[in-house]
Amino acid sequence: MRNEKTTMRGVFINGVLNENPVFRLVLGVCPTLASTTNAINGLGMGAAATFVLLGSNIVISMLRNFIPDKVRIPAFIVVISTFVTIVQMLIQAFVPSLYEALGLFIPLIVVNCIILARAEAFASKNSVLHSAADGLGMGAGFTLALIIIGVVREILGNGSVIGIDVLGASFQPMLLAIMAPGGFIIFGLILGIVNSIVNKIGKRSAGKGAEA
Amino acid sequence: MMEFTLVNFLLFMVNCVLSNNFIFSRYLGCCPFLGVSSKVETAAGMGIAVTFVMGLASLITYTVYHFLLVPFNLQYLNTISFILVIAALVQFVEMFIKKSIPALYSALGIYLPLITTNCAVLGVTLLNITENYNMLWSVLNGIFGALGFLLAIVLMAGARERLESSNIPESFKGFPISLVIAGLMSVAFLGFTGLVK
Amino acid sequence: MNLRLSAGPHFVARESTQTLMLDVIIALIPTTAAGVYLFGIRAAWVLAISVISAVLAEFIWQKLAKKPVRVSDLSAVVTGLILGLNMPPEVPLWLPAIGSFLAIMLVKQLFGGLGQNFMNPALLARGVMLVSWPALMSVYTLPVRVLGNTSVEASADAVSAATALIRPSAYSTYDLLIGNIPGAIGEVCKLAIIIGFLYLLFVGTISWHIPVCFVGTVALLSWILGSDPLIAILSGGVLFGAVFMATDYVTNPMLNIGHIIFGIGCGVIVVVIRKFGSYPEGVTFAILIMNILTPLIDRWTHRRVYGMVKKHA
Amino acid sequence: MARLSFKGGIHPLKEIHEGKHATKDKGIRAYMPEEVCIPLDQHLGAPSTPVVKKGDMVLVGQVIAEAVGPKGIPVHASVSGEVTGVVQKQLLHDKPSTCVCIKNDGADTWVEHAGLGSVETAPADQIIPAVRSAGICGMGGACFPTHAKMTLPEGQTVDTIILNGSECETFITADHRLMLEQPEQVVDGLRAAMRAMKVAKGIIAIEENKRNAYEAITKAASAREGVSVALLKTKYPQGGEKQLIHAVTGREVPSGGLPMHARVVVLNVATAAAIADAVTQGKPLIERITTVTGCVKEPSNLLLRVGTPVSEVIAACGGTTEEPGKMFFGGSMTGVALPDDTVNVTKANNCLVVVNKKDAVLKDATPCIRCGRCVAACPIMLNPMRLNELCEAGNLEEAKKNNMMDCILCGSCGYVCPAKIKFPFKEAKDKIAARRI
Repeated sequence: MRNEKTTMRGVFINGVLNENPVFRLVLGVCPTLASTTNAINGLGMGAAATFVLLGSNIVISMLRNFIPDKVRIPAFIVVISTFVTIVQMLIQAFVPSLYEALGLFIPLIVVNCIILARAEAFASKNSVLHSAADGLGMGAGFTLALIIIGVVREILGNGSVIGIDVLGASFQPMLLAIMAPGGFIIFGLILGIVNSIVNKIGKRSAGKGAEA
Repeated sequence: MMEFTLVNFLLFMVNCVLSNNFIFSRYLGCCPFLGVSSKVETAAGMGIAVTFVMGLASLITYTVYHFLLVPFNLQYLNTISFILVIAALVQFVEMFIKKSIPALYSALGIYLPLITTNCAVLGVTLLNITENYNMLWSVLNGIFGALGFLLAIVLMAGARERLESSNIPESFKGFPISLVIAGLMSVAFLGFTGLVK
Repeated sequence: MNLRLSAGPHFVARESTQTLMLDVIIALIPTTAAGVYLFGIRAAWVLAISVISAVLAEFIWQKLAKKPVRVSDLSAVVTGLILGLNMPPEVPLWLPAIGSFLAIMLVKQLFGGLGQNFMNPALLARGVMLVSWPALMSVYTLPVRVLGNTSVEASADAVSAATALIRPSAYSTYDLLIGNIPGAIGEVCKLAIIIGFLYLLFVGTISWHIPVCFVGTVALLSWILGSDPLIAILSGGVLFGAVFMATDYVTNPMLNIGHIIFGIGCGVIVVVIRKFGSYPEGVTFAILIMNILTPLIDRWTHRRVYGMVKKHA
Repeated sequence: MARLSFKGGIHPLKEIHEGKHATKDKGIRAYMPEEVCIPLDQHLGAPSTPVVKKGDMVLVGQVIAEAVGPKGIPVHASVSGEVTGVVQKQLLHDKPSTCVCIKNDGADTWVEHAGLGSVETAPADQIIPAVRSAGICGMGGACFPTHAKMTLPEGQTVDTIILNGSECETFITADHRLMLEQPEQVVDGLRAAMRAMKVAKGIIAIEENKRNAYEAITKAASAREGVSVALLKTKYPQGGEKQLIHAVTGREVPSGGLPMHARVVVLNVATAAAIADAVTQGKPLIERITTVTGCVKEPSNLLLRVGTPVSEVIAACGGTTEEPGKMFFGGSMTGVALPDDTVNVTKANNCLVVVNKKDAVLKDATPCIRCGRCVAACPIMLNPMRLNELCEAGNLEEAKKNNMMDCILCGSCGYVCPAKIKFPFKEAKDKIAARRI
């Protein structure tokens, strides 16, 4: 176990699967719900958050020996919000449609618990490279989750995937899926299904362990 | 800019609390909504603490934005300055209440640190700017938005208390079922759509 | 000698969950019959599909979850029937099926089955369908047959028409009462609903508090706001909602004082939504909102327990 | 006269007239058993100590066991004859009871006994000792020693004695017949108790489904000092002490308190009749009226000697009409089921119901549908639904906070429940009491 964690690949995989911030840790619920009305928005939010995670993890890891313990949380917040401001300007300049769609939730990446939690729990204790891997892994896990939820909501609510109509003209989309209630319900259902899959895998591996 | 009249005031309140509820239709403040809603008392405590902070934060960030950032043309620094203001404010409020009103502190104290990362607080301050509210409406937006949050979290806690001993499938206990509850409640709140035209 | 040992009570009331559900079904017979008469075979199909789907959904869930199959308690039949009666007669037939599955699986069984759901399954499913497929759920047509002497002309080929809620002047009070109007299958014939209500009162399945407070509040508030209170009651889904949906045991308060608050609350929200909201009818959402408030109403309306008094010296 | 009542409650077995139809017009009939087996722990409190041994000859009314402790009462032989053994027998308690078994010689020879004179003239301070030595305990079911109930702690006063003639439990007609056939006896007992306790006011409370008993008692009570009669609505549990006090006086017994804390003492009408016997004739309590009903050939109100085995009681009613599936002492709401027919009748057994195989089977519990019927029925204003949830979850602490200990175990919630839930409140109360949570 320890070996796996210390390799960079292990750190990355951990972020995507075992400690998937959305499905396993249930962090960042607000952006998850707000950005998954379709797969593209989910991808966009995921990419933005990944960028901030990667940047803040690297910088905080570099500065970890210089920041006094007492002011570390404000310092983290300054670093994170700097990256958020950068990403906000980049999106505004290059993908204005995404900027419109995500709106308020881009600056709100600052208070996305995932980022502060990784800064506190990982980047402030580990080397720059590991922290970068962690940032990428967590970001990828976040993005993956958003895309999954986004695809489900988009199919149900619009009959399309990434904007491409897949269910034909006779399909009557269920508008609720892309409205606020649908976000909560579909996220909840997917989370429950993921939990039951994880429980099953957990039982199976526990069974195997017992046999061995 | 809306004129301040009784009708506008009431419409604004209904809009913030019911039609455009922070939780049920804007997805703001979901983390504490899901995390601190297992008991009605604690949920109410959290909601009251948030109301307090959101009102104050709206006032201070309005001042900071219009009297500090705008004159120096530093509007793009709003996110970073607002979050620092909120963090400092929460710290200050915590210290102040601890010293002056110990009874209130023992009731609300534990919720205060959690509020810094409540995206509803930062969210409302940023909304005040994009909606171009003046100082009065900004503060009201903060307070009514928070009252909407209070309503949502107390309703949620009521439902969760009731479902405490329910036979919910194992994998759905906790966050998943809470999200579904929030979704079902949010369906009901859709009935208030369009109350304010 | 082989005697049973058990604690009292050794004899209990005959009433069971099943008989209560059966009473509701019996009370729905006049409404169902009127709906099928007025809207024809199409309405019968909608009702049949929603009932069968609800029972099927319950059966499938209980089988898959390896729980005892309790379809025979008839609660799924009631849910399916009420859901079907809440639909316009011309909905595509896949809609009642989806509605029933949502009602049973998402709202009822996911929360632990009968008695555990905190919102009324049929109502929530209707709410979901109203916001998901607004166009399909608001195609109201004139009855294919009319009852009695009326100026309303029946139309066999599904002519859309505005509901009485939108154009009350088009219909006489007689038409509103007897159901010669466009509307959801079960909501149009008020007379049948009232017969059902009296039956439920007579057999003691429900008490008067919720329906009377609900309807009374709607009438009073509508009158205050300048509408005809009789039309306010007879033109939409208020009666059906007040008698058959607001009275769902599982999702309304425990005490009579709670029932009164619940009924008044429903009435106020209905009038507010009708008058100010973007949906023409607010019965579904009003009852759902009060369902959500029910745990809090129960919390704040408790009785003084006997003996919680000071001791006499 | 206005019918008095309490809040909540139910009307059990209304469709079959509370099960009382079969026996309410049957006169009291005495039955003499072949053999009796008298438990020494019938009353609440320490069991009495036997003073006879196998082979002894005893007379009716002779003391066979002496009182232990200030609250104890003696036990008397109910028939004359030879003691066939002092045995341990498993009855309805958790542990086996010590019983004195006597073979009846059929002579019914009484031990010498003398009373204190009329209830109006007997020396007031000798009444309570007479009640104690007559071995009287509450005959409504609980069998709390009556002399202890009549002896108030220092500083405690009461101003009213209520005689409980409501007989709200199903099937039972024993008190009904007693009040109808021996109204003077009942009123005498009340007067004796009033004089002994120096209480000026005595009220006899009777449910309106016993109109003729109400009339008989009213007649007997007229011109008696301080005695009045109250007519109660037919409703269960009208005869529960707390409900009765509330209905008759409008007072409430404080939570965790006793009737005397509402300045009231409640006695059963049969107990009062026994008091009258003890005071006027010095007769100990050795027999009682018991209603025997259900699937027996001849439902009756029998005057039974204490210790008569159930098998003999059933035989005295012509045997059973169907194979019994269940038997219980008391009414159907709170009655205690019997393991077999070898159990013996005690001073507290006012009724024996024999149930056929079909009716003995109760439906299984299904999920609660929150209909609120239990909440409406609870005479204590508890929320049985919530308490059941808490008990099921093992959260007794929370149950206690929700007034679990105020539950009077009347069974109204279980009766009305359409989901047929078996509310586990007795176990919960026992556990809470044992753990002292």
